[in-house]
Amino acid sequence: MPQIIDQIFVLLKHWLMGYIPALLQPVVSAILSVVPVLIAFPLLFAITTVLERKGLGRMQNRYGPNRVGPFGFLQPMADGIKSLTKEDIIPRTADHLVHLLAPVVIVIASFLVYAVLPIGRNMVIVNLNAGVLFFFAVGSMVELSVFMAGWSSRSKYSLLGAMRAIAQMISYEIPLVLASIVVIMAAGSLSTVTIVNLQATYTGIWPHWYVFTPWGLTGFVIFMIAATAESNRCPFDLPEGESEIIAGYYIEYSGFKFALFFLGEYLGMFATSAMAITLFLGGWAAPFSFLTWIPSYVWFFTKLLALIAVFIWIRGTLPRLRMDQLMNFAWKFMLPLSLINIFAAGVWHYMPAGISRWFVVTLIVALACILLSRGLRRNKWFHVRTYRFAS
Amino acid sequence: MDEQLKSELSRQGVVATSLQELYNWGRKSSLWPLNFGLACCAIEMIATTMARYDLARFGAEVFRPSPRQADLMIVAGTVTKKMAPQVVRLYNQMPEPKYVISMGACAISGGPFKQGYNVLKGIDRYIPVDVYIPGCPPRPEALIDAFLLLQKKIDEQYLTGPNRPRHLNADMPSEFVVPEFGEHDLEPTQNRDVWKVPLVNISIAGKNESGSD
Amino acid sequence: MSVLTETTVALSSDPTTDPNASQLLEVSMGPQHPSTHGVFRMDVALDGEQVVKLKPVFGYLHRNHEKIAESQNYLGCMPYTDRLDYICSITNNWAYALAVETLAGIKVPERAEYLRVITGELTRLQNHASLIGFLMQDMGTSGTPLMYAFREREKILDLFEALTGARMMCNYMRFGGCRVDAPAGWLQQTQKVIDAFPKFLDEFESLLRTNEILMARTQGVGRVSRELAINAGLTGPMARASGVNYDLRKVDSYGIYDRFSFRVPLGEFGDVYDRYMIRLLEMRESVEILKQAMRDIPSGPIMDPGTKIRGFRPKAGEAYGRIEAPKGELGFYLISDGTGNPYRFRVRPPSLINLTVLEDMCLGRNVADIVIILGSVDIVLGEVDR
Amino acid sequence: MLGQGILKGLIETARNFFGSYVNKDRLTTVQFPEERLPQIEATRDFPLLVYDGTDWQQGLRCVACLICEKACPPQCIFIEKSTDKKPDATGKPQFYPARFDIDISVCMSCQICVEVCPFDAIKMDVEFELSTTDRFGGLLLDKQQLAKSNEYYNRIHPTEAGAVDAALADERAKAEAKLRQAAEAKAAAAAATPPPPPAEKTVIQ
Amino acid sequence: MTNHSYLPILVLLIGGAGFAIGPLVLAWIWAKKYSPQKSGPSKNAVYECGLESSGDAWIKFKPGYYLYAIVFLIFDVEAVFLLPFAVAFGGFTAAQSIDMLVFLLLLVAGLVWACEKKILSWS
Amino acid sequence: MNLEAIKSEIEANVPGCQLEIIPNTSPSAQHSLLVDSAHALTVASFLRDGATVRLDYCSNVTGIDWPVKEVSTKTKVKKIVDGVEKDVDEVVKTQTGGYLEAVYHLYSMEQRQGPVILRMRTEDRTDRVHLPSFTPLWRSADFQEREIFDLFGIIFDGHPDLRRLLMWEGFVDHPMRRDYVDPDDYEYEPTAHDEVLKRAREHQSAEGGL
Repeated sequence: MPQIIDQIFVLLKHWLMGYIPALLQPVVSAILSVVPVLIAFPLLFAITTVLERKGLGRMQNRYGPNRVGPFGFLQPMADGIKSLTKEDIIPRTADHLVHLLAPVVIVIASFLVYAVLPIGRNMVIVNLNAGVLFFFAVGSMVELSVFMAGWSSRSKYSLLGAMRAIAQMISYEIPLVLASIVVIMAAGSLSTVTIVNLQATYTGIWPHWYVFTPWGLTGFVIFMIAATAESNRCPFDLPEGESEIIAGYYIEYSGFKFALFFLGEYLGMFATSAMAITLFLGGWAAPFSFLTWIPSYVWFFTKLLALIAVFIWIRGTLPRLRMDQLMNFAWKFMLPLSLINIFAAGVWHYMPAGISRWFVVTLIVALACILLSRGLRRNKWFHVRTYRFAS
Repeated sequence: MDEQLKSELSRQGVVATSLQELYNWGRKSSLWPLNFGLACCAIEMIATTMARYDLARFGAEVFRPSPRQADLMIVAGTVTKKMAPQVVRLYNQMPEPKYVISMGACAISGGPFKQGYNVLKGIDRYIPVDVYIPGCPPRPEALIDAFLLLQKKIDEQYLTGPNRPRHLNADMPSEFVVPEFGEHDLEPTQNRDVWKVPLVNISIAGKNESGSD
Repeated sequence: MSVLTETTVALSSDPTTDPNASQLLEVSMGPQHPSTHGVFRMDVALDGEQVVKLKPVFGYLHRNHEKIAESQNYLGCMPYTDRLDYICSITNNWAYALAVETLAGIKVPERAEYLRVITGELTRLQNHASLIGFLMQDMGTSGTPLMYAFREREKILDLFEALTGARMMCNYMRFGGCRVDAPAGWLQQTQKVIDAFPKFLDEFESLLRTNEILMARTQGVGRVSRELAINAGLTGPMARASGVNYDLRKVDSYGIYDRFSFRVPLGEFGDVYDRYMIRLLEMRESVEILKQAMRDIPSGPIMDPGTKIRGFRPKAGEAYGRIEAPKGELGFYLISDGTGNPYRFRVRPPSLINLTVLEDMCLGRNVADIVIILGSVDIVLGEVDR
Repeated sequence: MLGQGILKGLIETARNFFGSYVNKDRLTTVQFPEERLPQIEATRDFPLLVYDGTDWQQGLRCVACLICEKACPPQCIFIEKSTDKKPDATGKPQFYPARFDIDISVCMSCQICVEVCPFDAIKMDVEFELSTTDRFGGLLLDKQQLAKSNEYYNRIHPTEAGAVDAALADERAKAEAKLRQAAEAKAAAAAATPPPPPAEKTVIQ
Repeated sequence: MTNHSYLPILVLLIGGAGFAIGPLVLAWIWAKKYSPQKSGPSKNAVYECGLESSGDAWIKFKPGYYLYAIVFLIFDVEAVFLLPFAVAFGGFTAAQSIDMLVFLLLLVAGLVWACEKKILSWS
Repeated sequence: MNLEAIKSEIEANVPGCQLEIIPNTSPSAQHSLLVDSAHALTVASFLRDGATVRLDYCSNVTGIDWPVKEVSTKTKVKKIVDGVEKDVDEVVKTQTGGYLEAVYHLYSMEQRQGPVILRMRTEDRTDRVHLPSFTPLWRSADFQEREIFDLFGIIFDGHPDLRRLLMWEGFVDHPMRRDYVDPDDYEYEPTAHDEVLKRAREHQSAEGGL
């Protein structure tokens, strides 16, 4: 029975496909696998915006939206209607075509990456054998659209935002890719499905998630930090840094175009989180072998929501970094650390299983962390000060 | 034939009303204010969004710093003559539909500073204001009250017909004259299309000559 | 004149001669900008993100305070002072009352002095708390520290409302005392708030004091040397962060401040972090003062019986009275010509004069820095432009 | 260690997040308009005119002395003094305001009018829900809108109103005593000489 | 892999585009039918904190930003080279892995060089 | 260190300067020192750097407008009228004011003393009145002098950046002068009296009456 529930969507699709003429089968099959994604993730976007506002509210000792609809859950709908009926302003001097294309591109790019993300057992739109590569390749289109938006608006603040965005996003692209290489080394495949399948096995009750190795943990942390930066979330929200450059690259966007940017951003956040889950947290696999009766997609979305909660939590706490610190952090900490992490993963591979390789690899990674963080602090004052009092 | 047409019409009417309701509901439930404070009242405006009063409950905590994404301009504080062109320009740059709450005595009429040489006697000289909140500064509750009043006002607007609001009517302006700095005062000193002073008031004051002594 | 050397920024190449050099982006920050604390404006020229030119532009909230005061009587000026630095109205009242008292030689009764100290220090607490919240907001936190600060501020505002009737514009002090005595139970309520306040400070410190991002953002940013601080007339936490030991509560001992034991924290580097920390430490000292004042407050009258409120006409002459407002030295310079209205009413606004060094602090830094530097100066536009 | 301070901050926000479900101190929102904070007694918003008794026109304490109009810093009070006199609560004939307007779009709630009023006629109201869409009609309060009964005043500022009532009663008692004395004296005088025709002004109703 | 395994991606592309363009079209229809667009000189001017914008935003921007792009290009290409290596890593001999380590070291050398050249220090 | 001592010290160190102590009769007894504008800068720099005074901190800079005020005093004078000596009432009209003033409040942070109040007076009240700027000595005077330039119209020579501070560029008047006439915007004054009523009336008649 659990298997049937687990595979209910797959079975449903197969059953439907039986009624479709063979000629149309590929197309209908494609549509049938795409449509759920097109429904589920925008829906998740809507729910997340409410949850984020409510969660932030709770962190700040208040309720958050609770009037619009039951418990405020119709808030995104109201926002949507309002955006839809809002006047659309394009600055006179702007590049009209690029200005129009930018939000479209960001949404398309954000949706495309879901093609390779396994949402549950046997539930992936397409199992590419270069899935991870596809993910990163398509994912970088987001940067393009952000730059298009900032540049085409021809406002000074949006230009600054675009410049910040492009510098930031390309800098964090590299640690993002390098952090995932360790997993690929261990799995020996670029296919996301294979990677998850490898992790969905158990020793006793414990799963084989890559996050439970020293290099996996390091890789996961690097990946998550880079993912935060890629999706322009706090504390890396410089491109839209409200207190500095007002609204950054989308300063001139109104109406639904602005909503599309929001949608694209959140979809990007979900996608990178989903990728982190796929690579390090066992994808749709249950955390303990005795919990496998819970459907795989439930696990996937649980993990996804948990990661989003962390994003929100961080947003509720931290101040923003400055541009130079951000770049230094990327190039002088994250990048070397991820290179060392690849080396550590190699060492792990060649050492015999046992406590000794745990010790050695942990040592390598920890040492690298400490040395690199020291390097970051080197020419700064950066200390908790004590103060004197006038007599 | 007649019956048919009638039912057809009423059906369309139902559709139109529910569309209007949905439209009004969407607009009133998602009023994003412009992140824009001028003076004292701005602090109370901030206090309204803070934990004790929590404007977010109405879905209005999304203070957008850019006018392009804002629906509501809360003119919170004294509008000086040096600032007035900027306020009007910001209002102009907001997309329709847009609303203005004039918060506090200064924004309504210049308030205690109205006799100052650099103080504009009310922002409604240049832009149309939807709701006025008296007070110096108004309590946060008063702002929420005004917010509810604005929601009520939006809820009562028609989607079509001659009574439809300004933003749905192609003949009504959506941007207003931005005053310019003159040698002594702003030029023009008020927008006569927006600001219609009742004639009676100065003549009332005229009666007072003997009494004021 | 060594302190006057302006900070110059070394451009990588001279944009006027080098055709390959990058062009400067001339941006105006403000008057409507999320972090200019009102309607302040800075005309900024940017090379990339580096600030190579910065000119502050004032006057967007110039409400003709001084001119209006000339046509008001001495009592009528009092509510206007509330609106100078609209976050701390009570200290403004105090400074003005002190100036008039100096001008007319009025003595203030004991209990009124204590009430002044209590309300004044509460004002300092709520000002510093909200300033730190705003500073964090400028630094990009999504409201949490500001919310916590305002949570505490509301408690203090409740006290103000119970005492004076208004949350922000208290209009509490009169020359020769205070307007009303504390109502029944007010002192107990205040004691509760004071006792709970250190808990909030602890929470605040654990939220952000040792935060690495905060330290990296603020340390070494916006430095002001001790000499420049004195020469540019910086006062308040701004000056003390630069190591200038100048606290009017100690220097002038106005009111009854010589009765309390408290310390004046001094910074060493004069950067944003120091200013932030000095304010945190000052809040702890304020709590100490409040505890002592609550312990010692006597009963008695709250108004000098010899002072007329209506038809108050001081003798011709002039007086300069100043106090240590939360933002620095707030002074009132009054000239009386013997009539019921002040002949000249001048406010010495700490915020405006603390901004003198803005340009020195900001040149060569980048956009993100100037926002927090401005935040750390703690300006209120009502006072800057008046 | 890098990240220690960040973790501390994260723990603090988490504490507040979870605390908001159990601790009232960590969820300080008062859900206006359904929930309201208890009225603070000293609260002031805009002025009101106190009247004694039930008829607002009869009982107004204001005698149109114009002191508040003069003292009002932003000059938002407008009074037109009556030409005739009406007896006040103590029966003494007084001028009354033929017109008493307060422009609350200018008023800055400074309470100076209250302080200077020698007749305890003008006091501060606590009503703040005055937002309106009508700028010229809604914000200029006239005599009728401003007049509030002494009971209402006692309800919103009990302590202050109690003191005022006591003082007024005292004054009234004194006035009555004086009146009685005068009446007695008059009676004594009347016993001696025939009464003169009553003056027009002393006729009560 | 058959050809039509890329078909779902195409469908997703169309679907995504529809998701983006659909509402925009809807909004356009709404604007046509009910809420007329009203453009104007002040409304369609570039926003700059409420002031009239002076000067152009499309200027010769600071080259520092582009340097990052170039460095990125180098590293990204190398990172792409690392991907096939990573896939094949399970079957590598120690000697091959050491070759790869040399490649990694080259990357590190490049990074160190860029650091030394101060390309990566933001001004 | 009282004002007399400072005065004599200055006179000893700055030759040729004309100083005058302006007494303050109010209970505050903050007397001030009137400096002639020709020597003001030297005096000020002595006050800042002189070892005994060290007024390193300039707190407040104020402009004051003193328009011409006629005070007529009646005195009885013996005069020979028609050859006879008589007591005649003579009205002596003394003019005071007619100048703008800049006042500096100086303190010493080092020696914790003050205030020492310096005053400077302009020649007249025209649009082009000059005073030396103290901004090169005390940076804190920077914005305050600009403000005085803006609102009172005193031109401070030697100020590095003398522009309007509060009013916009292109504004022609100096609004803090006592004879400034503010712009006519008295359209709606429902509670006007006194001065405001007069202005509203004037506006009404200018509009052609309502």
